[in-house]
Order: sequence, then structure tokens, then C-alpha cells
Amino acid sequence: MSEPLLATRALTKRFGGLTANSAVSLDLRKGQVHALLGPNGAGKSTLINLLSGDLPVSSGRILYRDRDITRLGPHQRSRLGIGRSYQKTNIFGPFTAYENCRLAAQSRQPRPWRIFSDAQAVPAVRRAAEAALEAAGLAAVADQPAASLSHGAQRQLEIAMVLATAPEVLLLDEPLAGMGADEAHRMVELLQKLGPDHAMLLVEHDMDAVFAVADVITVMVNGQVLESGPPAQIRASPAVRQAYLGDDDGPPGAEGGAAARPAGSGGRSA
Amino acid sequence: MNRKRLTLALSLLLLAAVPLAGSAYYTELVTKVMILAIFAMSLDLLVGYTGLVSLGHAASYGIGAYTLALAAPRYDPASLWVTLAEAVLAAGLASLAVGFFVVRVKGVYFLMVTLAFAQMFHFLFHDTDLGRGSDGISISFRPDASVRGFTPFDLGNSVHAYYFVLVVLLLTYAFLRLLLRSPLGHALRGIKSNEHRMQSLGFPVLRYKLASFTIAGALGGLAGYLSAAQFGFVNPELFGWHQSGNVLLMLILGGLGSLTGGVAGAFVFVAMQELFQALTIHWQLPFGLAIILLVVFLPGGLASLPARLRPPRPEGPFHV
Amino acid sequence: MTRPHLTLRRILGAAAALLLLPAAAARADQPKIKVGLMLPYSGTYTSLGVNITNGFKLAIAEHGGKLGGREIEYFTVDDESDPAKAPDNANKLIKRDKVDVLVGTVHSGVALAMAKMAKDTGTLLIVPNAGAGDITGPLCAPNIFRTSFTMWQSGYAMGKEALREGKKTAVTFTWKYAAGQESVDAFKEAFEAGGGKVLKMMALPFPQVEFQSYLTEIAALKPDMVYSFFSGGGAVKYVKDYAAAGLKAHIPLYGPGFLTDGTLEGQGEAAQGILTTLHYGDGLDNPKDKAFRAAYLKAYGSEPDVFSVQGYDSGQLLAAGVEAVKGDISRRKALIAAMEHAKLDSPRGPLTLSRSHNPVNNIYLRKVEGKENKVIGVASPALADPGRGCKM
Amino acid sequence: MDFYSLLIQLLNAVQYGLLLFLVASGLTLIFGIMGIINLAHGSFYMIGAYLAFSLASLTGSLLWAVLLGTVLAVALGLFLEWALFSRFYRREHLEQVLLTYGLILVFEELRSLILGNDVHGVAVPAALSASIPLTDTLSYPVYRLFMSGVCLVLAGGLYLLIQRTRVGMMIRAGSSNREMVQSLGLNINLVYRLVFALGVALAALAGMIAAPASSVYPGMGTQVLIICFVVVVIGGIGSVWGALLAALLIGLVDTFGKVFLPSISGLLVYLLMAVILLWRPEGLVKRT
Repeated sequence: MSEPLLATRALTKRFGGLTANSAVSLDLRKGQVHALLGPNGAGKSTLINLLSGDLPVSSGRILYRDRDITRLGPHQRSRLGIGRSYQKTNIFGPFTAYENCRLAAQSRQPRPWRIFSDAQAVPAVRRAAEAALEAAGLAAVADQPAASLSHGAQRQLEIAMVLATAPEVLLLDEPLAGMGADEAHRMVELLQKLGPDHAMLLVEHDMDAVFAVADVITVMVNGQVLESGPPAQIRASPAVRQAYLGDDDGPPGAEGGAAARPAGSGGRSA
Repeated sequence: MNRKRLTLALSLLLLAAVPLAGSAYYTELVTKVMILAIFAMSLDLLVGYTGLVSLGHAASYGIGAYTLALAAPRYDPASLWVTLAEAVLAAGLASLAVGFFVVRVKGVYFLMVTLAFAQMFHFLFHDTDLGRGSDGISISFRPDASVRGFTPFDLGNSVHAYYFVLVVLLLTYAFLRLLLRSPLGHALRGIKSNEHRMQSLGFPVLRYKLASFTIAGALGGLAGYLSAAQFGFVNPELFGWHQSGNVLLMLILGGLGSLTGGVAGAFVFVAMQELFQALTIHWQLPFGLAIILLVVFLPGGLASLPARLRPPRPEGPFHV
Repeated sequence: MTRPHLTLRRILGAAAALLLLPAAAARADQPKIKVGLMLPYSGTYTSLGVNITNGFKLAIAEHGGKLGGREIEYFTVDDESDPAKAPDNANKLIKRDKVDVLVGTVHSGVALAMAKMAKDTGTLLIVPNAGAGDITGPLCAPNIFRTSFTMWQSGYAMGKEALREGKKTAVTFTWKYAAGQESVDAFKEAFEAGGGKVLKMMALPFPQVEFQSYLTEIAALKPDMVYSFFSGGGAVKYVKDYAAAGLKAHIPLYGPGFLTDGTLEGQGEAAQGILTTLHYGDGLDNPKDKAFRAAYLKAYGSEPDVFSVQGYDSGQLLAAGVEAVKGDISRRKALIAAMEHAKLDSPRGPLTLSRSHNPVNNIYLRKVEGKENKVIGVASPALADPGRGCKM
Repeated sequence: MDFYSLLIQLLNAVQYGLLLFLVASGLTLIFGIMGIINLAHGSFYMIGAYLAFSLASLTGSLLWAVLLGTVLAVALGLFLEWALFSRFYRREHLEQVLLTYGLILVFEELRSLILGNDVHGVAVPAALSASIPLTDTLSYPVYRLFMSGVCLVLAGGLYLLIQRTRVGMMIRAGSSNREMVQSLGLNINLVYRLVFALGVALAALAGMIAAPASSVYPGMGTQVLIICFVVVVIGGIGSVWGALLAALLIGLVDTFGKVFLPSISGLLVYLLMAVILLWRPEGLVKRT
């Protein structure tokens, strides 16, 4: 098995008296899609925020290629190759879809301080932006303002922007949230395509999607890791059924499909 | 685009023709307005393009002005080119230092902190021996434009000074246009639109904001320098918060984030001021009321007026 | 985003608004003499501006409203005592209204800016109040005159007086601006030259009036006396706070006349007995003063003060010059020479001008009695400002 | 410096700090609850001082002036909230800045029109005009002790309001969240209006009790506003207790700065702010 790209060691996050993440340790490896499951409030988004640097850590460590990056700021982690998307669409509304991706690609441009050069005239950046749009299936709407795109397209743009920064690690927070069936299907395809070249952490409520793409699944409850392993192990785990699903109607992701989504999770929360 | 070029060219022609009217008073008045326009454009970089609402931009203006006052020899004219560079440098460096503190805070906090720092500079020149107190310093001679014995123009001549300021205005505009076209300019707009996302995309946002703050400050210093050169006099009120408030007002009057808006705003502002002053010595009363009415009923500034009067377009950009 | 085609309309509109502004109010056909009065008509110094204007116009009226056969046309600008607006305001009078004579002002910072403009443009300037030394120091010019005082004069005279009263140590306290600084420096100059010692020179930023922590320090230093320059509302509060802090009985307070001029109504009991020095005062026993007071009261229905006197003398000085050239003010040299050598019969006593165009007159010692600054003697007769830095 | 001078300077510092707190608490309350940035807050201080001046000369009693003035200030606050500020809760800060900037100009010019631009003294009530002698030259004016006392009483009242009432719960939560307020069973519009009026009244009250000690003069409002901003920045935005801490700190730095470092005393407060910004960018007291 390859060395982990990104790893956490006993990562803990407290908000006042509330412990959102408690001693979470997990490894993300290249070529592996690592899905994070758990009911709302289990601390999944918090964990992503800790990994991306959006939130400061209370205790524990984050390692990137064995280097301690616990204290690095979000932009520094991004430059190392850790890209993230947001659960709530977080794009540049007034700009075109292309400019959203171009800006993302620009962040990797050497010599950003050349203030008399034309931002639009850097071939490498343009290519990266176009490739990201193409990969996310947005080439047709490249020149539309991001705010005017459909919700699904905005979600795709969210991913395209991350791709434009050419990351090694992808932290994706509910990329399918609020998508229609067709859009969701395309997104799953995209995730499958990205899997082999990246280390991916995927937070998603859509069980079909998770079991379709995940190589490893970690289930979190109340900020703690309940169980971690290949999909088959998780599907079979009584503890997961007991604690997370709260019933024993059958394995999640089985023929029940979307109907078997955990109670109270809100499903694809819009 | 053609239409825009045409209007810019016509405006320019109009501006270039002002001294031909022959009134020294109006020539100097429009010179003053153009200096304010440079000042407003410099603030636009900060407010309109980076999204940092500063209520302390007068600090850079004052520093630019005081640099000339302190650098000028008492009994000889100072060199225009040397002191101009010094003023821009001083204002830029001071902004860099202040920026180091203020870019860490956001929103209203930023507004309050910039105001407080401007007040600090006010006190620095008001209270210490640096600036000769509330009376200010008079600059006995206008800066001298000569280079190695050749004198291209004389700032003591109000027509020469007018065209000099006009050229500086155009250069400032061109500089900012280029800057906004560059990767830095695009990044600043990104920060204004969504600072958080810029950060997670890997932009060192604080450094970019600091760059914007410093450049805006240096250009504000340029405007302050020109004003000191025009009037030959500086005092601590240059740092006053009215100065900061007024330039923000110009920007909002003319429309944020368009550079030319700052220029138009400076003209509208001075015209309003002159009109109200001609009406009553309590001119701030109608002026203040006008501002309140404007912001209550016309949130987008005067620039939004024609768009509001026009019937809404059928195909709005936002369809979901 | 702005719609591009707005730009022209906006700029045109703004430019049109500018050009519609009232141009020069009058294009006189008769050769009137244009006098620009740039004085505070709003703000803290409003009453000073009004009294100076009244005094000036009284002097002109005594010449039949004409000087050298030419009528006088007034242009007035409110300087708001705001130095930041001074260049603009002076510019309006000089460039737009093209005045022949500029008269102003009260605030030293504004007056310095005016002196600078006058020096640049050659416009005749008469300063009817501001006491900043620089105006008749480094900024002095043939066309710049002052009919009031320099801060140096009253401060220096008080330094001498304090020595005569046997004081050995002093603390000075003033606003941190040129007028205050110059006043206490002159006091120190005279006081220390005669063997006195200034223990500490304290200053607070103008126009703050929170004296409390400074008064505490004065009490701790225990000097023989305190020399302070404050004026107007600040002086009212200072004198009262000084008494309230319990200092008045132990450490006598001295100052230039502004400390108690026009302020006694507000200062009341706290001011009684304070000694000050100034070029004017109550109970001056001379006929000119009596005549002036009567005429002023008749014309304006109020008692004149030192500012009215200064305005009046500004009018007298201008009259002396213009009459000498019979109204032909283009004869600059003769006009200026006549003003330089004028011997004015001022309500304050005889008044001549020094080489740097600053008044030479008696500095009186005054004592607060009731609501009056009673003249009790002459602290320094015919005292002239040294005019340091003036090269003319 | 001997013991008694030190004591007096300490009293001066605390008195100045408490007064600042009174003004700044209103600013921070209005911002914390309604999200309104109010540049005109200093004008309310100025208005209070001028109310004390004109009402004291009308009624002949400072007490009556303060009582009447407080009623008028509350009325002004209610009116302004109703007529202007209530329209601005959801508008951008930039527009709030513009609105309140316009208000400053209007207030200052109205003051100039109605009452002129002179500096006026306000008489200290006879009962409080004495000074307490400490040494032969040192004494402390009773009125200044009284001022500190009033400020302490008001701070105590604010404490009770914040700790013991439902409105206070909202203030502690520092919430501008409408749903939460409504879930507490409060009428949001009424609460906003009352809190705004309270903020105005606190600033005006500070101006009124300061008037006899500081005189009333044009521009007194803007001076106090900028220092209040520093108080809020140092104390932590929206935090009333942070404001108290910061105001007292500023009182100390300012007063002792004047004694020990007179040439840069005006700068010290701002340098203090710069240090705090480096050390704790969110201010001394972080709202949770």
C-alpha cells in the first residue's frame, strides 16, 4: 500500500464546551477515494475545515507527506496541493465560469507580482482553466456569469475550480448536494475519473454515490470515528447499523438505494 | 466600446480646454478637482476593487503633502521630481506599515482601525515637533520642474500646473487600468468578491490586500503632494476624518469600481460644495441632508440613476 | 458596474454645474477699491470676526466711506478659522474677486496661509489679529502689515513683570500651537534672562480643554507662579478649573490679556485679581479711546473690545496709505512707504510700525476687577517685536 | 511623583475611562445587536452636552437638565431608529457609513445654527462644586468623583440589564439573528428601537454629565467618536465588558501618558491599539 499523502493524528476540535472532532486519525492515499459518512453533526464538515485550514485545530496533528502542517494557513495548504470544495456553493458570483477557473489556476502562476502583464494572456493558466471546465462538463457555459448558472452547474463549477489548482488531495464536501438525478450521475462519473490520480476525501450523504466510488469508508458519530474500512466491511458492520442507521433494515446502499438514507440526515440537503 | 472611447475622448478634450477659458480662478479650481479625482481613484482601488472600506485614506494624502513641506528647503524651491518621488515613497511606506496591522481585520473593524490610524498620523503631525502643530507649515516656493538646467514648465503658472496635473491624472488612470488588467488586479477583484474562497484557492490574501493598501496609499500620497504643491501650505487637517469621509463620498457619488466614477464624483462633490456654499454659510446642512436623502432613496449612488430611470431589461443576467 | 456612456454625461453635468456658479460678483466700472475681508463669521471666533469688521468699517466711515476719493467695495469670506480651507478661501478673494487689499484674520494658522498667498501674489495684506511671529518674521514682505500684536510682545512684557514681583520659579501651560508656544517662549526668554527659572513647559493639543491632569502636575511642582496662554471658551474653563483645583490661592496665575479678555462673564469669581499683559485694556485714560468707544457704541450698539480696536486701526492704516497716494493704489512704493511710516492715533495710545511692519505700542499691565480688565500700569512702554527672521 | 499626585492622576484616569465606557457601550451595543455602524454616535455625545448647556440655562438646574435631556435623547433615538436606521439593518456597511456621515454634518450644522459655535461652560451644581483638599496645593473636585459615581451606577444598571433580562440574553448572545430573537418571544422591531434609543441615551447622558467638567464645544463629538472606535477595537467588537476594560486601559494610558511622555501623549492610545491588533486582532474580549 502506498504512503499516505495526508494524514491526521488524534485530531481534536472543541468549540467552547462542545467537542466536534475527538481524536480523529485517518490516512488519505493517492488513488484512493476515502468517503466520510455519519449523521448531521457527526463532525464531517468540521474535519474537512480542519484539514483545509479553515478552522484552527484544538489538539492533534495534520501531516502532509510526513510534514507537520497543523499550523499552516489555508492558502499555504492549498499551495501544497490540498484542494477543497464547499458544501455551500462558494464561488465568484459576478465573474464568468471561465474567470472563476482562470482565477483558481492563476493561484499557481509563478511571478504573480508582474503588475503590467495581462492576466488573460498567460497560456498555462488559460489551458488549466479550460481543462478544468472541460473536465467538469462546463465548457458550454464558460462565458456565463457564475451566479446565473443552474444550481447543478454551480456545484460542478465548485469542483472545476478545485481542479484548476491541480491538487493532489481533494477534500470534497457534499459535491452532490441538491443535484438532480442526471447531474448527480455526471458528478459520480467525474469523481470516478478523478479517483485514480488523487487522494480524495469525500463527504456525501448520497449512499449510492458513496458506495459507487469509495475505496475506503469511515463512519463518524459524535465527532469520533466509529469504524473505518472497505465498503463491504462497513456494509456488514453491526456497529454501524446500530449507531448510525438506528435500524437493521438491511445494508445501506443495497437495493433500497436512496430510500435507505439515514433518518434525520436530510438526505441531499439543499 | 467605441462609445466608451468616444466619451472618454470628449471628456478629455473638455478637460484640456478648461484653461483656454482664461479664468485663473476656474483653472485652479478644476486643478483642485483633478487632484481630488486622483485621490478618489486611489481609494477606488481599495474600496471598489479590493472591497476594503477605508475611512482613513486621508492619512496617505496628508503624508504626501507633509513630505513636500518637510523636504522643501525654506529659502529655495525643491526639486519637483525628487520630492514627488519622496512623497509617493513615504506615503507608500507608511501605508505598508499601517497595512501590516489593518489588513488583518475585516469589515467594520477595518473601517474603524483605518480611521484610528489616520487620527494617529493627525496627532503625529499635530502634537509632535515634526509638523509644527495645528498651524501647519507653509511651503515658501513651488517645486521646481527643471532637470539639469532645463525647465519644461513652471508650476507657479496656473495653466502649466493645470496641464501637469491633468497629465498626472491620465497617467494615474492608465497605471490603474494596467494594474487591474494584471493578475494582481484580477486577484484583488476576486478578494472583493469572495475573500474566503481566494484563500482556499491558495492566494495569500493578506499579502494581496497589503499590496492594494500600499499602492492605494502611494497614489493617495501623490494626490496629497500635488495639493501641497498647488496651495503651498499643509496642516494636520489634511489627515482629518472629514478628508477621508469626503473622498469616500466622492467615490460613492460617482460609482464604485469604475475609476472614471471617482473622477466624476470629484467634480460632482466640488460642484455640490460650491453650490451649497454659495447658498448659505451653513452649507453643511443641505449638504448633509442631500447625502442622507441620496443614501435612503438612491443606494447605488448617482451613477445608478439613469439605470433606474430606464425600464428594466427583459433578459436579466440572473435566471435560474 | 458603471455603464460606460454615463461617463460623459456625468462629467459634462458636473462641469456645467461648476461653470454656472456665480462668477466674480461684480465687474466694477468705477474704480472702487476692492477690500477683501477674510475673517471668521462662523465658529469659535465669530464675535472676533464681527468686531474686527465693525472696527474696520468704522474707521472707513470716519473718512466719509471713501479713501483718496475712491469708494470702497467689500468682499467677505468666512474663513471658518480652518487652516485647511485657508488657501482656497484666500484664492477666491485674490484670484476670483481680484481684491486690492486683503484684511484678515484671527486664527494664526489661517493668517500664515494668507501671508504666504500675499507674498506670492503681491496682494496688500493687513492682519488685524493673528499674533504668529512668522507673519512679520520669515514671511515678512513689503506688502504685509499687522495692526494687532505678536504673541512675543505680551509674553515678554509679562516675563519682566514677573521678575519685578519677585517670582523665582514658574511653570508655563498653553495650547500646543504657534500662538501659545510663542507666548510662553517669550515669557521664558524674559523671565530666565532676569534670573527666573521655568520648571516645566506644558502644552495640550488645541483645542482640548481637559486640564485636570495638568493641574494636578502643577500642584505637584509647586512653582511660584504659572504663566498660561488660553483664549475664548478654553480660557473660561481653564481659569475656573484652576480655581476649582485649589491652586489659585497658592500659586498665582498670570497670562497674556487673552486669558481674561471677553471671558470675564463666564469666569466670574475665579478670575478676580489675575494679572495680564496686553496692548489694550479698560480704563485707559486717553481722549481717543473715549471718542472711539462712544462712536462704536453709537454705530453698533455694543461696547468695543480689543478686537474692535485692531479692526479700527487696520482701517486707519489703510486710510493713511491710500490717502497719501490720493487713491492711486497703483503707486505701490509710495503707498507702502506711507503705511510703513504712519503714526496712528489709536485708542490703545500712539501706534507706529516696526521695520518688519509690526505694531510698536505700550504693553499694559491689567488686573481683573469685577467684569473689567483694569489697566494698572505700563508693563513695557513702546515695545517692539524683534521681527526675527525677517529679511526686508 | 508623590502618593497624592499619583492618587489624583489615578482618579483622573478612572474617571476618563468610565466616561469613555459610557459612550462606547452605546456604540458597541448598537453594533453588536443591530449590526449598524454608527458614525453619528459621537454626535449624540455632543447633543447631550449641548442639551445640558441649554436646558441648564433654561431651568437653572443641572439635575432638571439631565432628566429632561435624557427624555429628549431617548425620543431622538426612537425617532431616528424609526425614520432612518430601521431601513438600514440589511443594507451594506458602506451605506450606513454614508447615512451617518450625512447625519453628523446635519447635527453639527444644526447645532451651529441654533446654539452657535462658541465654547460654553456649564456650571457645576452648587452642592457638588467643592473640592476635597488633599495637601496644601492638591485637591480633587467633588464633581469629578460624582461623575465617576454616576458612570459606575449606569454601568451597574447595564450589568443588570444584560445579565437579568431577556433583552440582555440577546445582547450576551451578541445576536443579530432575527429568528433567535423571535424564539425568545421578543418583538424584534421593538427591541431594536429600544436598544437604539438606549445607545443614544447613554452617549447623550455621558455628554450631559461631562459638560460641566469639559465644557461644550464644536467638534467634541468627533473627538470622542474616534476614541470610542479605539475602545471598541481594543475591547472586542460587540463586547460590553471588553469596552469597559478597554476604556479604563485607555484612561490610564492617556492620563499617565500626559504626565510621563507629554510630547507623544496623543499617539499613545493609538500605539496601544496597534499592539493589541498584533497581539489579539479580535480585541481583548472575544465574543463567544
